[in-house]
Amino acid sequence: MATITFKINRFNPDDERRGHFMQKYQVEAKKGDTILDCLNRIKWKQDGSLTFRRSCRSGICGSCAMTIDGVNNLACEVQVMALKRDTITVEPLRGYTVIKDLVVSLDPLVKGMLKVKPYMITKTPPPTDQERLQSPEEREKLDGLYECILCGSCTSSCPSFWADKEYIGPHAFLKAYRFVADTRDEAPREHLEPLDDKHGLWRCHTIFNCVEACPKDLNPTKAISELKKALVNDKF
Amino acid sequence: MSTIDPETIHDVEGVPVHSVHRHDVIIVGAGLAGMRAAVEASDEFDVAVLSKVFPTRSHSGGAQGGIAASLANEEEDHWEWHMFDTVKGSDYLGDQDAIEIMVKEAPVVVREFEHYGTPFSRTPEGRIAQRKFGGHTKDFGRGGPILRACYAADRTGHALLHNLYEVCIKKEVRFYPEFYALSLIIRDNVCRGLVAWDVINGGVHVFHAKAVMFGTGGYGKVFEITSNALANTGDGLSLVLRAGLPLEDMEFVQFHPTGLYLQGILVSEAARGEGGYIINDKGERFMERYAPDKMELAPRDLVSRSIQTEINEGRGIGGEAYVYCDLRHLGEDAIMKKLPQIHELAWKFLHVDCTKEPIPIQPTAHYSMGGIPTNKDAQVLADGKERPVEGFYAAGECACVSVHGGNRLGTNSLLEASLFGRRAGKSMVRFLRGTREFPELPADAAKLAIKEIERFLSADGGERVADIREDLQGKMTDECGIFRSAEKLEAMVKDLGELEKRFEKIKIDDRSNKFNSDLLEAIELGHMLEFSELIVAGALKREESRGAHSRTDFPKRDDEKWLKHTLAWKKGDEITFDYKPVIITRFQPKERTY
Amino acid sequence: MRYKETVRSGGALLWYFQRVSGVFLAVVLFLHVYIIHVALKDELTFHAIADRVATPLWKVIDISFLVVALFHGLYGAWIVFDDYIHKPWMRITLFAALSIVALLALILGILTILPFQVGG
Amino acid sequence: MRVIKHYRIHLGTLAWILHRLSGLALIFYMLIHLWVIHHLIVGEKSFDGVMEFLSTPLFKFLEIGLIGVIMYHLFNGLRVILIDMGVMVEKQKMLFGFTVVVWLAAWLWVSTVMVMRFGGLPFI
Repeated sequence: MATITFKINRFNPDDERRGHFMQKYQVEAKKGDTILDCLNRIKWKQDGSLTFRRSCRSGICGSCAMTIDGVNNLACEVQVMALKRDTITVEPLRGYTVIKDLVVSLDPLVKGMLKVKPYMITKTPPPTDQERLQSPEEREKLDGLYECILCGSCTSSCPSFWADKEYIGPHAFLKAYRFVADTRDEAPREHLEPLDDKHGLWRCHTIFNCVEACPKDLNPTKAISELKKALVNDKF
Repeated sequence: MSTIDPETIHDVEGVPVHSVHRHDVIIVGAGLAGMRAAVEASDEFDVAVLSKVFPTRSHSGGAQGGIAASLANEEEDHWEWHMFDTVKGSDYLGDQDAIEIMVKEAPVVVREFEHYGTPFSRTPEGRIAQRKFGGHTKDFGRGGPILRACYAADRTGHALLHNLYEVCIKKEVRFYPEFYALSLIIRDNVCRGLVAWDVINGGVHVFHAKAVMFGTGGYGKVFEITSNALANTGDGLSLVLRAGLPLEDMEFVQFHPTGLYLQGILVSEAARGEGGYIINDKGERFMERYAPDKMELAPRDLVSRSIQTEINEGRGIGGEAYVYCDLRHLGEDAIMKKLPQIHELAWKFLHVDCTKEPIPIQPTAHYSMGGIPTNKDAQVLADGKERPVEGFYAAGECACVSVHGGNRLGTNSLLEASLFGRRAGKSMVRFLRGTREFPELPADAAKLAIKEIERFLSADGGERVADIREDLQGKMTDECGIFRSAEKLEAMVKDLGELEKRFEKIKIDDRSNKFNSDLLEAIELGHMLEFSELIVAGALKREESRGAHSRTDFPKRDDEKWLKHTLAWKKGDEITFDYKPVIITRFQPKERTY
Repeated sequence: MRYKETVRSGGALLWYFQRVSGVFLAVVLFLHVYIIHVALKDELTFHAIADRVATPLWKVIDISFLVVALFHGLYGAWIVFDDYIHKPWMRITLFAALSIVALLALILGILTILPFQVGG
Repeated sequence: MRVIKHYRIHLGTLAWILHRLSGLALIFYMLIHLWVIHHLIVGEKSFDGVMEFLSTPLFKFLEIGLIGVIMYHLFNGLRVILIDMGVMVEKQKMLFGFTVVVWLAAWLWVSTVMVMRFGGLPFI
């Protein structure tokens, strides 16, 4: 057991005048406790008005992405003891509009994703009473792409997004490449073309913040470099 | 589309006109069932999906192991075999006509997902790969475990859920993310829409529809150790109850054998499907005492009871309330390739490297077999038996068709959700083709919902919502958990009465309208207390052990008296019961051994 | 059709050229430094340079060096401004300023290199 | 209203910021360089005069810094190109470390050569 001080960014939309401020809470944490466990404990035992999103608490739903000690991560996946700190700072994801406390608006995330036509496009009808064939090797190309949980950590960590709120964002690039790389998708250009945009791929400056932030250890930068190659090849 | 012309609509008292929305179909819940139905209905009609969380946060995404279908991609398989396994798994409480539909249509549904783009793992021939899963066998149980569960690594639910979201985007389904359903509008047996709370901005909204569908998920959150998400509070069930409709077989709650110790987070059955062992403090693979043939791959209820028995008899690891799930003999390569997520979960939540150490596990509340009684076309039944409510549908974990009976087989859940979601979609389309007009919207439609919100927002007693909830969860686990008895259940009835009294005196800290999760937790607790009564009362009535329902005072199955479904209503504080027979077509009840 | 697509480009070719020009500059810069500081033994007098610049080959190399460097540098600067400047009038002003600087520098550079004649 | 601006600076961020700053610095240098050599057309006397002025120790010192800046921009630019080509995207930290080593080694080597052979001569 150890007493941990949580410094949490508070913001109440009904009290705009007060704006954002940091509030401190003391929590007794034991080995095995995650940040989410501690936040729940604060909400349930100390201050019911503390607001954050959470659901599955097993790192698959993507609700509880937030900035923990300056890095984006899922609160449910970070072990308090692993941080080895007495004071832990928790803030809402950077770059998004804060709705309340640790809750941010996900509109830019959805908007970016919608731009890349995030669904499989086929022209020929699928075989009846059968699946399309795809070899294990072809399927392997999708590993590291389809696992995205849309938590928003990557885009929120990206300096290009901080600078340009209309930036499509690494999560959407990953999504786009998930379909470009899929042998079953018959219109890769339809996913590629929206990326060749003022707010698109070329604003990626290979900073790797998205890679460092991704709680699922995916590599949007790798997808981006593949997309860049594909787009440039398309121009010649 | 969403906001309607004030001229054409009656005012709803207390709700501004711009907060009244009109869609042909309103679906509550953006999990597999809800979104699959949306995909089906959106070609012809205007569909809107409401969800208390962002669509891809739905708990369908937590499913790991697979979706069952007798594709026979890996070895010989027939839908009849699948049907037998499901019937047997249900401890003969499943309705066989519905099960037959499910297992027959399963290959169609799975292939459709493939056509939509789900990244299934593949066989060397390029077909959808399949793996073993508990309770799925060859040749009507005479053969060994069968490769039937279609999978995408161990992220099958995630892959299907995101794929459906993508298809919904393609079909331009309208989403209302973070809208929380407060009440149904059902008058004269016609469902006319529902009332919901806008979580982000606050405010009561009225949704006026020709058809409403519930895909609101299960109620595992009433238990302390559970694999369920924090959002799985079974809200849909008590909304149905409050609308004067019955719930079916609520006493059947599945406990999954392998939850991470204390966290309850699910370690997929795939771990055992791929060959993992379960061992006790003495290092024994104790399943050989309980299910000598199927060992670890026996159905969930049996394995859970076996583990709990080992723990109760002091053979948990170091006497504690857990045993080990050992994967080490599979080798690092196989673990990392076939079970990467299990490796990740064990590492992130327990700091255990399952290639080098065994994983501490304990049974965890996992799936609710019971729910809203529906027929094979996903229509909600007003009397629980035959008469449907016009324009009201339900599918997925919240519904009870019943295909799972007393115990669900692994990988049948994703199948049920998507297959009956699809059927709900089709049946709504049929209904809407014949219906031109929107049913009339009563002026006081939102009255109860507004009252509820006002009551909680001004609650200033002394009880914390979380304290009551924790007591409820703890007591439900102890007194209405894996092993039940009349004595424990009667104690639970009393406890529930006390908890409800405490619930009258709650306080909430957050009084604002915007993103008030304090308010939502209070409403959710109200729901949980309400349907928990039915779980306990149903369990007390059912004097037998069947499937997941295990009475220590009635350890045997009693087909004479209890081969029937429980239907329960709540009128005021009274719970009334009725029963309906199980539909048996192909397979007569037999003793269930593995 | 292809023409149209290229015109619609949101920067693919510019992005690509920024990479190619970068590599080109790395090579030419090396040459530039090597010739001036190693081959010329650092006798950086007027005559030494004038002799070199007078040959047509060096004129071509130096002018392309100048053009590519200006492009690479000023387009690079524009990428930076593009990230942070969002007000349309400021963007236009900055873009104009960068263009004028580029043009002036280009004229100055070419005027410096061109007049030298072999034997002059 | 305070806007959330905190974020930890990872290696990649550092590399990127330095790339931008060095790039902007090099533009200034390039313009000055153009102005300096334009003295060639003014005349022999003018040019040699400027060259003499630029041979002072202060400029020699600045020159070594300049070489460092140029080389950082050059090698980091090559690193970015490699990443864009898909080389070592999954081992970006290693690549970054590699880049820093090459950059420092090259800088040290050229500076040493300059100081040893010529006592540092201006080429501004």
